[in-house]
Formats: sequence, C-alpha cells, structure tokens
Amino acid sequence: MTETRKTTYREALNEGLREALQQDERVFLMGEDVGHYGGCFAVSKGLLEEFGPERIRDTPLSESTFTGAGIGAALGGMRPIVEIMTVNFSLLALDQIMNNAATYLHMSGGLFNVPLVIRMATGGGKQLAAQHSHSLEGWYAHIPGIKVLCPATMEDARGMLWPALLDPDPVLIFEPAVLYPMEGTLPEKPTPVAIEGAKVLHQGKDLSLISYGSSLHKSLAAAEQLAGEGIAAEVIDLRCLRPLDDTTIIGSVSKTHRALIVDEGWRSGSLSAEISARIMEQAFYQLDAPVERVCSAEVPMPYAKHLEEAALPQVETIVATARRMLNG
Amino acid sequence: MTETRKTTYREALNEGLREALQQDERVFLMGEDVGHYGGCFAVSKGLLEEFGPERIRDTPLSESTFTGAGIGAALGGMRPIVEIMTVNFSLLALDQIMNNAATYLHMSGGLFNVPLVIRMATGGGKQLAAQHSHSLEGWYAHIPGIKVLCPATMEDARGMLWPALLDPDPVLIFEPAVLYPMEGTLPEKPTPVAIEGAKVLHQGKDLSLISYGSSLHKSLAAAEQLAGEGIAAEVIDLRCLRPLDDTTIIGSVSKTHRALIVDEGWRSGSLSAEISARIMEQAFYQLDAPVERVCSAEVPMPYAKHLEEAALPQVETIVATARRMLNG
Amino acid sequence: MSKQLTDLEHDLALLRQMLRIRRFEEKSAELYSAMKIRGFLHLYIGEEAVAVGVAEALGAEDAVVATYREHGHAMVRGMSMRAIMAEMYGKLDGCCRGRGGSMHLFGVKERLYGGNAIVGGGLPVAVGLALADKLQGNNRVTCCCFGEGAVAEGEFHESMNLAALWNLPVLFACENNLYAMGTALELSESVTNLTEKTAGYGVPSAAVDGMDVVAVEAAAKQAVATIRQSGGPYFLESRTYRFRAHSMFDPELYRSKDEVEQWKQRCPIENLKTQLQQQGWLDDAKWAALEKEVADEVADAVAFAEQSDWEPVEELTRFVYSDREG
Amino acid sequence: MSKQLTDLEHDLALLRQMLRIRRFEEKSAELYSAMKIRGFLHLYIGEEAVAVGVAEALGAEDAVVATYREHGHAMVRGMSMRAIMAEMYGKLDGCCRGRGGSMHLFGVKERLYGGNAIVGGGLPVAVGLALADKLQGNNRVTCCCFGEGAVAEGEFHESMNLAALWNLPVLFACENNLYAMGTALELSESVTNLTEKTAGYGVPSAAVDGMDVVAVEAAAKQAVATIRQSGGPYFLESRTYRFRAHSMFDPELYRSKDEVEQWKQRCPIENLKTQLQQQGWLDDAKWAALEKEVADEVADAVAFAEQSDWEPVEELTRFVYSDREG
Ligand SMILES: Cc1ncc(C[n+]2csc(CCOP(=O)(O)OP(=O)(O)O)c2C)c(N)n1
Ligand SMILES: Cc1ncc(C[n+]2csc(CCOP(=O)(O)OP(=O)(O)O)c2C)c(N)n1
Ligand SMILES: [Mg+2]
Ligand SMILES: [Mg+2]
Repeated sequence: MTETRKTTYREALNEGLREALQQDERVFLMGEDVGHYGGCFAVSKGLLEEFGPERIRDTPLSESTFTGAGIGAALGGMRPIVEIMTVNFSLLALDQIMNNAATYLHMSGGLFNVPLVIRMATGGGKQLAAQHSHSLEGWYAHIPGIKVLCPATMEDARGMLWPALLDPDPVLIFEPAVLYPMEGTLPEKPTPVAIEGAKVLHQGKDLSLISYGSSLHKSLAAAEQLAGEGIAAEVIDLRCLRPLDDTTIIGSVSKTHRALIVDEGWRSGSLSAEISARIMEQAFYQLDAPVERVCSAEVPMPYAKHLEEAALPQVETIVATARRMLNG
Repeated sequence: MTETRKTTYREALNEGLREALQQDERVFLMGEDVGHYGGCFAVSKGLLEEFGPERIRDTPLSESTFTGAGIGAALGGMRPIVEIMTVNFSLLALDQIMNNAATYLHMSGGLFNVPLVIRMATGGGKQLAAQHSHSLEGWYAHIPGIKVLCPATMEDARGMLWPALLDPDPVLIFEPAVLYPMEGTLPEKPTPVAIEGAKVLHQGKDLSLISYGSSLHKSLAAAEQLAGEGIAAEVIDLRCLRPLDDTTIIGSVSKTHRALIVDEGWRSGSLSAEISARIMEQAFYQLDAPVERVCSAEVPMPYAKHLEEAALPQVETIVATARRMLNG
Repeated sequence: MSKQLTDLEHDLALLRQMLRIRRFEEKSAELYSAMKIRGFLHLYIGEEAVAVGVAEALGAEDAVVATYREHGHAMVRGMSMRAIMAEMYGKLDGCCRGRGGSMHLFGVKERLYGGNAIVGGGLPVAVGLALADKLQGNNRVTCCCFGEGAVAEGEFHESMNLAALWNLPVLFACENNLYAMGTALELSESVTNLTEKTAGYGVPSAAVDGMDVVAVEAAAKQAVATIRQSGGPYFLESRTYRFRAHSMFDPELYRSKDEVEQWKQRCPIENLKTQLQQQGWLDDAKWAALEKEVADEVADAVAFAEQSDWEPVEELTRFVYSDREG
Repeated sequence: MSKQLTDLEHDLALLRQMLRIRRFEEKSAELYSAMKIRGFLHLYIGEEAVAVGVAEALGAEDAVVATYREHGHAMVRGMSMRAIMAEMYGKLDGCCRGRGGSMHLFGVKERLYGGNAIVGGGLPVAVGLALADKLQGNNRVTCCCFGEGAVAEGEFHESMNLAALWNLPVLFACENNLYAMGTALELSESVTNLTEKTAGYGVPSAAVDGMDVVAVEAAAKQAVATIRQSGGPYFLESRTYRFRAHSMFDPELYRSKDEVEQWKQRCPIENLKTQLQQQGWLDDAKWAALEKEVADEVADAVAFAEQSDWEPVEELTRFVYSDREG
C-alpha cells in the first residue's frame, strides 16, 4: 500500500506548484501577490523564498497585461503559470484569454500554440458579495481553444498542474476558494493525473449526480444522505469542464436512467444546461425522468450569510430534488 | 391599413436612434466612430450632423472606460447609449458590464439602478476571422442583472431601443452584422414594441424551430423548404435572450412535440443548451423525439469563405436535421 | 501665529471625524473576530486624515466613488454608523439591506456610489457621473478615491485621458498607502512618483502629506477650486499608510514591524490631538468627553445592528432587476 | 555631402521594399473589388517608410507583433508575397492556411506573431515575448507595432509600465497616422504629443518623420541600440499618414481631400525616388526595371494564390487544439 499523509487542498496545490517549478526551468509563476504577500489565499506560500523573484513574480494590478504577457512568454518558449486572484478579476483579462490565447493556434493555421496555464480562485460561500463570488468556470467552458479544469480532490489539486503545463494549449484551472482549507490525504509520492475525463466517485444505480468543484462535495454528502433513505446515487466528478467527458456521463445515465446536475453557476446558461442538453441528445430514450438541475440562484451574490446560503446549491436541495425525481 | 415603406435593417436601427434622441434630451450616444466616421457599420450615419457632438460622442479606443462612463452617466441621470463596435471588443468592457452594470442595483440593496443601453454588432458571416466574428449574445445572457435583446426584424430593429431606454436596468442589444444590409418594410408610423417575449413568426404543427438573430432568417428559409416537403415547422423568434420566454417556447413544443434550436453561438454552453435544458425540465413528457441543436462549430472563426460557411449554421443543415427528426 | 477660534473649532471637528472612523473600525475588527462581521474587512486605520480632509472640500451635492476600504468615506459623507454597522452585520437596516457588506456601502443622500471592490473599477463610473453633470449643466464635482495600486490598471489611464479629453470635473483622489495588498509601490510602478503620471494627460496634480488632515483639506480645497474653475479633472495624491493588515487575512510578511511603527508615530489623530493640546485647545476632560461621545455612538451602532432584522430569504432575488419602471 | 556607394545601394534597397509593399497592396485593393479577397482589408499605402525603416533595425532573431494593417510588416520580415496573397485568398498555401486572412499574418521563421486585430491586443503579448527572452538570457528585441489609436487603450498603459518595471527589451513602435478609423488624434488623446506619454513610465522616447524612410531607419537603429544596451523598453513614434481609406468600407467623411493631397506630396516612395534620381543614382531605366521586377513578383503571387488549393472542409476544426503534445 502507498504511504499517505494528511494535508489540505491548499497545500496540495502548493505542492503541485513546487513540483512543477522544480521539474522544469521554463516554468514560472506570475500574478498579484503571489510572492511577497505569500499568496492571496496562501497557495503560493514559501515559493518566493525557494525559487526567487525571477520565477515567482509579483505583478502590478494589470490583469489584462500580465495575462497577455503570459501568452507572449509561452510563445517565447517559457511555461508560464498566470495566477488571477479571483474569477471576477479575470473579466479584465478576458480579451487576452478569448481573443488571443484561445485563437492564436487557429488564426495562425497551426503555427503558434500557446502553452499557458492560468489559475484562479472561483465561487461563493465566503460572504464576499457581488464582485468576488461568482462561479464562471462553466461559462469559460464555452470557449473553443482552451481547456478548463476544476480540481475538487486532493489528487487533482496536486496533480492537475503538471499535465496542464505539458499541454501545448492554454489550460485554465479554477480553484473553488471554499475548498482551500479542506482536509484530506494524499499518497506520499505524487501519482500521475489525467486532465481529461470525468470520474465516478461513488457508484449507484438509481440516479446520477453530476457535479464538480465545491458542489461535488455537496453531492457526495447528498449521496450519503440518500443512501440512508435507500436511494443509491452515483456521483460523478466532471473534473474537466472543457472538453466534457460524454462517455462517462452518458454511461452513468444509461445505467441509472435519471440525472441531476449540481452546478454552482447561475442557472441560465450554466454548464449544467450543456450537460442536460447532451443527455437529451445522446440518452433521451434511456431517461425515466427529465434531467434536473440544482444551480445558484440568478442573483449577483448577496453578502448576508443567510442570503448567500440561499443563493448557493445546498445538500438539502440536492437531496430533496433527488428524492422527488425518484418518488414523483 | 397602415402605410409601409421599404427600408433596411441598418436604416431601421438608425431611425430608432434618431427617434430616441429626439424624444428624450437625456439620451446620448457614445462609442468609437459613431460620429465623424459616420458609424462603423453606418448605423449612426447623419446623427452627428443632426444632434451635435455633445450627444453623438466619438470616444477614444477605451472600451472599458467609455462603457463604465455610460454606467456613471446613467447613475447621474442621463440615458446613455453606449455602442461597442463588435462583440469581441466588448470583452475589454466585460468587467464594467458584469461587475458594475449588472451588480449595482443588487449590491446597493435597490438604491442605484443603471438605466444604460449597450449596443453592439455580433456574429459571423463576413469573413472577418477569429477576432471579429463571434456570437456571444447567448453567452451574455448568462448574466443576472442585465437584459439581452437581439432584434432580427425591421420592427424590432427600429422599435427595441426606445423601450430599452425606458427600462430602469442595463439592456444589451446585439445587432447581427450580416443583417445590416437586409431589406424589408416598416410601417410609416413607429409601432410600439415590447422588449420581452418571443414571437411565433410562422405557425406549424410538426416541429418547433427556435431561433433568433441571423439564424432566424435561416430558420425561416428552412421552414419554407420543409413546407415543400410537407413538413410544417413552427418558427420562433426569441427576440429577448434574457429573460427567455418559457411560455412561448414550451407552448410551441407542447403542440409540435419536437424542437430544433438554431443558434450561431459555439455549441457547447450556447443559449441553445439552456433552451434544451428548459424543454427537458418543462416539457419532457410532451416530446416525441429528443430536442436537437444546430449551432456553430466550436472553432475560432476561420477567414476562408468555405470554412466560415462550414462553421456557421446553414439552411441545409437545419432542413436535414429537421427531416431526420421527423422521419426517424 | 495663533489660529483663529473658528479654525480651531474646525480642527476639533476634523479630529472628531477621524476619531469616529478610528473607533468605529477598531470595534469592527473586534466584531470580525467575534464573527459578527464576515467576508472581507478592510480597515482604514492610519489613513483617516485623507477621507476627512478630502471630504471638507466637497459639498453635499458632489459625488463620491470609493473602494472596498470605505467605511471612513461613508461616514464623512454623512452616513450613520448605524447604517454601516448594520450593513456589515448583513442586516435589513444596513445601508444596502445587508446585500453589500463592508465592501459595498452606497447612499443616495450621501451621493456615495460605492464601495467598489474591483480595483480601478470605480474610475470609469466617476468619469461618467462627471459627464452627466457636465451634460446637465450641474456645477458639481465627482471625487473618485482609489489606492495607488489602481494606478497600474488600464482603467486609470483610460479614465484620466477621457476626463481630460472631455474636460470633466473629476477629483482623482489617490490614497497612496505604499502597498497594494502585499505589493510595494516599487514592485508595481516603474515611476513611483505618482504625480508624474499625469503629465501625459495634461491633468494638474499635487501630492500632500496624507497624515496631516489640515494639509489634506487645504490641498483638496485647492484641487476642487481648480476643478470648479477649469471644469476639468485634477489628480491629488495623499501619501499615507495603513497601520493594520490589508484585510483580516494578511500575515503582513511584506513589510517590517519597524516600518509600521515609524508610520504610527505619524498617526493623524495623535498628531492633531497633541497640537490642539499644545495650543491649549484640548484638555483631558474635553478629550475624554470626545472619546465618550464617540464610544457611545459606536455602541449605539452595534446595538442597532444587533437588533435589526434579517432580510427575509424570500427576497433573495429582489434587486436583480428594478421593481419599478425607469 | 555626397553619400557613400553602399549607402546609396542601401537606399535603393529601401526604395525597393517600399515599392513592393505599395504595388502589392494596390493589387490587393483591386482583388478586393474583384471579390478575390474578402473580410477587412487595411492598406498601408503611404506608411511604407515606417515598417521598412523599423525593420532595418531588427535582426532575424528579433520578434515582431503587428496589427491588422500588417502586409508590409510581413514582407519586411521576409514573408513572400505568395504566402501573403494566398492567405488573403483564403487558400491552403497562405501563411496561415487561409484561416487568418489579411488581418492575421503569422510566420515562424519571420518571428511574426500576428497580425492582431484587437487594437492594443498585441502589446501585452510583445511584453511577454520580451520577458521570455530576458528569462532565457536571449539578447533579442521584440518590436510591437501599433497605431496611435491604441495609445488610448488601457493595455498600452499597463504594457508600458510592465515593460519598464521589469526592464524588458520591447520596442514600442507607434505608427501615428493621425486617425483611428475616423477618429482624429485630437478626439482621442488629451495630450496629442505622444512622446510625452512615456515620462510617466520612465521610458525613453523619440518621434521621427514617418514619411522619410532613412530617418525612420536611423531613429529605429538608435532605439534598438538603446534597448540592447539598457535591456529595457523604448517608445518610437513615427509620424505618418495613410493615403487610402481605413479599410474598404470607409467613406472618409472625417478628413478633407486637401489634407490627403498634401500628405501625398510627402509620399515616402516618391521622395526617396526623386532624391536618388537627383543624386544620379536612379535613372528611368533602372526605375522601370525595378517596377517590372516588383510587378512580376506581384503577378507571380497572384498566380500562386489563384492556383493554390483550398483547405478541405473536413479540416475545419483542426488547430483549435494542437495535434501534438507540447
Ligand atoms: C481588479 C482587481 N484585482 C485584484 C483585486 C484584489 N485586491 C483587492 S485590494 C487589492 C490591493 C489594492 O491596493 P490599492 O489600490 O493600493 O488600495 P489599498 O488596498 O492599499 O487601499 C487587491 C490586489 C481586486 N479587488 N480587483
Ligand atoms: C479593441 C478594439 N476596438 C475597436 C476596434 C475597431 N478598429 C479597428 S482598427 C481601428 C482604428 C485603430 O486606429 P490606430 O490604432 O490608429 O491604427 P490605424 O488603423 O490607424 O493603423 C478600430 C477602432 C478593434 N479592432 N479593436
Ligand atoms: Mg495601497
Ligand atoms: Mg491611426
């Protein structure tokens, strides 16, 4: 058996960064407060001391330009990791991400690929209100030319960065901010992780709970509760939001004949809609009931705790919806 | 009978602008080249001469700031119309649109609404390649706090602006660039137009073609072709992409039992996914076949004509898909 | 030269305002630890002279756009401690019904347009408010407060240019506290003298000791007078320092305790207090009375916030769109 | 002072390059009307001295990031007319297999990183290329060409600051042709002397007559020498003019025919040609031979483009992601 040890999601990310910086001289990290501050959410803590200011670069507050500089540095032979503090600020860099990073390879007819990794914190649950709490990773998954990852487990938190850096094309990694303090175990030795494919984390025959990120943990909790009621839910961690793993999704739904998607994005136009549409297209005749969705309320996130909780997907809502789907 | 006259989609928009500027002193237009150039796509032609440089304001190339200035001017009592030349450039202003325009009312607990209208050209079909051809209106429709319109007819081109200006909240109007030269007729006297609700433009019992913008015209052409084959397609113009008109959509699908959504957005995560998901949720038991989608290929738009055509929804694809849906 | 009586009374008023901010925020920090306040909480402690001084140059008709570090700005605009504290509690009687929290204070009669938590995000909005005034013939000023970190954002550049190009009455009030979170000014700007930034836009500028409220007031009045006369923008840099961490999650690895201590010697409240004492205008009793008054006001605000109701959950999606027609 | 033989031969080479661009673009305009080329087509006619002069200062190892008005830049970097023309035809033998078109020319051996059609969008990319060089210890320069309209974009400001702050070898080559589409410089910048913009970043700058290729070359060489010595950025403004419309859809309402005519008097090609003629270095026969050579090259490029194949439609979604591993 492999040795394991206790750690946190935050430390797992930190380890992933450290390993990448050790393994490849071309790798460097840049973003706001990644260095002297110790990382906005302490993810990059200690790296400045270990790798120095050339490779751990504090940037000015210039999201568009340091993201674009990441693109340029990638074109120039480096393997940059650009950190954008929070997904809301990435809107300032969206021109560079969509109009440049995602299009260079295609516009140039295959001449110039952009091996860039962009990481950012995402999601609500910390009472940070309407300018710091959105879950836009599913929205980003609309853009061809980029890949979109969302690690929800310790293994993925540590392991996804390296293959993302090996990928010849831009990869966006979204880290749900509420998961940073999450505790768990990791094998002592890093095990390779793929950056494609969903994973079935919990088997079940009655209903597929399809989820990712922080909602995954709510789905797992819901599955446990449902198990107590005699309902066997299968829980899928999407992991990779673009491209989506249709095989795993459709395979599960073909077995359970019922699907509930849990997605922290605002409901309309969220990733959950795409998954529902794909199930419609690929497994319509397998369904015993319409696919349903538990998403965030369509509201810029309110600050007050009770309102924020009401806005976000919660275990009770997942359980109640699943129960209704089976019994009703 | 009301008098009608021939005009173009472009002129209809121009008329709508002129009428709004005449009716309300607080209305002004600002954006790149709206004045001296005569409007990038000639939509604002002649307005500078008529209303002067205070109300027809050429801006520097500063998308983020002139959009944000529109927000501020709206807060300050004006009724600004901000023109962003092309949807791709709006990415530079997305921070202002999502983090400010869409959130002010909520963050302030209802104190400050933002009566702002933002117009922009959208879509492919003009061989403008990967940085000028995207159809992001469906993507924008994900954002709570804004309304999203897409006029596809002469009436809407002329009529949607005024109610959008009367709306207390930010309204985004997307103008498919390929439609500017489209010819049609308009009643001499402007008739009031609502900025909510979809419209059934063509009745049919066999299949619902749900569409908007430039794809609407392709859907209408497809319906005509299908009629020749004995298939009666109902064609819906969504008109308003946020909020969506579930009643009309579900009503039609409940009648036809089959739905095909035609949407120029990139397939994954497009508005078509949301519509499919809603039909799944609200009309699953009415469906005789899975809902299908004809969308753009997931590719940054190529320049070459044959490739661009292959990337965009086309009448033949709509017809073929509809046919397949009906014949098995 | 001995000051006039009215001047000294005025100084006392400034001192009082600064003390109100200080004590209110000290209490807020406590309440954060007690988990009554959550989310991000950014304290203005050490920087009070800036908001207080600048506010003196503005009238009730003028507008203010501030950042997430804006409790002080809300107060000097006349917002009650009650409304702010209740907001930070997330309560219905908060200025934004609990939807905004510490980073998003808004007020209609205060003409406070946020509380904006996107660095630089308030600059274009301020330009637009000034544009509205210009188009409507209002003789008003819009004051945009922002940290020196925001100077690196593209929106700073675009906003300076647009305000200058269109000659709009914006007071760009830069609060240079030397750090943007943990990033020192030298790590974010190639030219660290910020007043040199404005030549490229033709915008007049000045820098002032942001630890001296009287100096800030004078500089701000000068700035606003220039704006009212020219109709155009002005850039005022107040050189200041935050005594506390950036927010409640900051281990402060990026600066030395010594540096912080040295700046604390320049505490705007202590300094003005000492001056007034030396001039014989403030004795211990008067000071104690002032402290008492402020402490009472803070206590009252806390009590108010404690008692206030929560917005019913059913109202969650209210204020996504307006209830009424425009 | 009479010039050296080599200088004159060099001038002749410059003239030839400018003529190649001119004739190529004249043909392109024709082909646009003939609907062989579609989309947006932005001609560089009138501005040839800028790209040609700047290119002389760069080596093959240096990189260039250009805009949508970049046929000339591609040519001076050594891209064949064939590859460019085929690209504008949308053909497989185009430099980007027909996927980019006129606005998106790329070349690996030319180190041409676009052809960027987002105004200002290439600036951060250029900064990043220079950063890569610095981190890898390469002694290379990245030249970013952009119009004066881009100066208003936030990315200009951010990029200037970052390049200066990190001391990166970027040549900011501003092509000031006085208009951004139909927006005159006075309508877009509060300070129209663009070299004054750079003081706020501590970036050295110079302006040069962009209608004089020899002057541009000298200024660019000076700029690049400064960059190679300091390791840091430089801002060079070339004052020029486009003789044609902004694109093929421009009624040119925003400027007078007179103004255009006056600038045409300063045609960089005519002027150098006249000079060389006066100096006795260019006779009619030589000029005719040059014209013929260029005309042949253009005709060859058109023939090549005509004959080239189309990318099979089945390849539509290729190059959205790489075929290979990184
Ligand atoms: C666009 C954006 N990027 C990053 C952040 C995260 N952030 C919040 S405050 C801050 C520092 C800002 O510093 P400064 O402008 O100097 O203001 P100060 O906090 O010192 O008052 C940062 C980086 C943000 N809120 N918005
Ligand atoms: C961000 C962005 N906004 C607007 C446009 C539309 N546009 C294309 S070229 C142009 C004018 C740019 O002028 P300038 O930078 O001076 O370059 P020039 O065309 O004169 O060479 C505009 C507004 C664009 N391509 N990108
Ligand atoms: Mg600061
Ligand atoms: Mg120009």
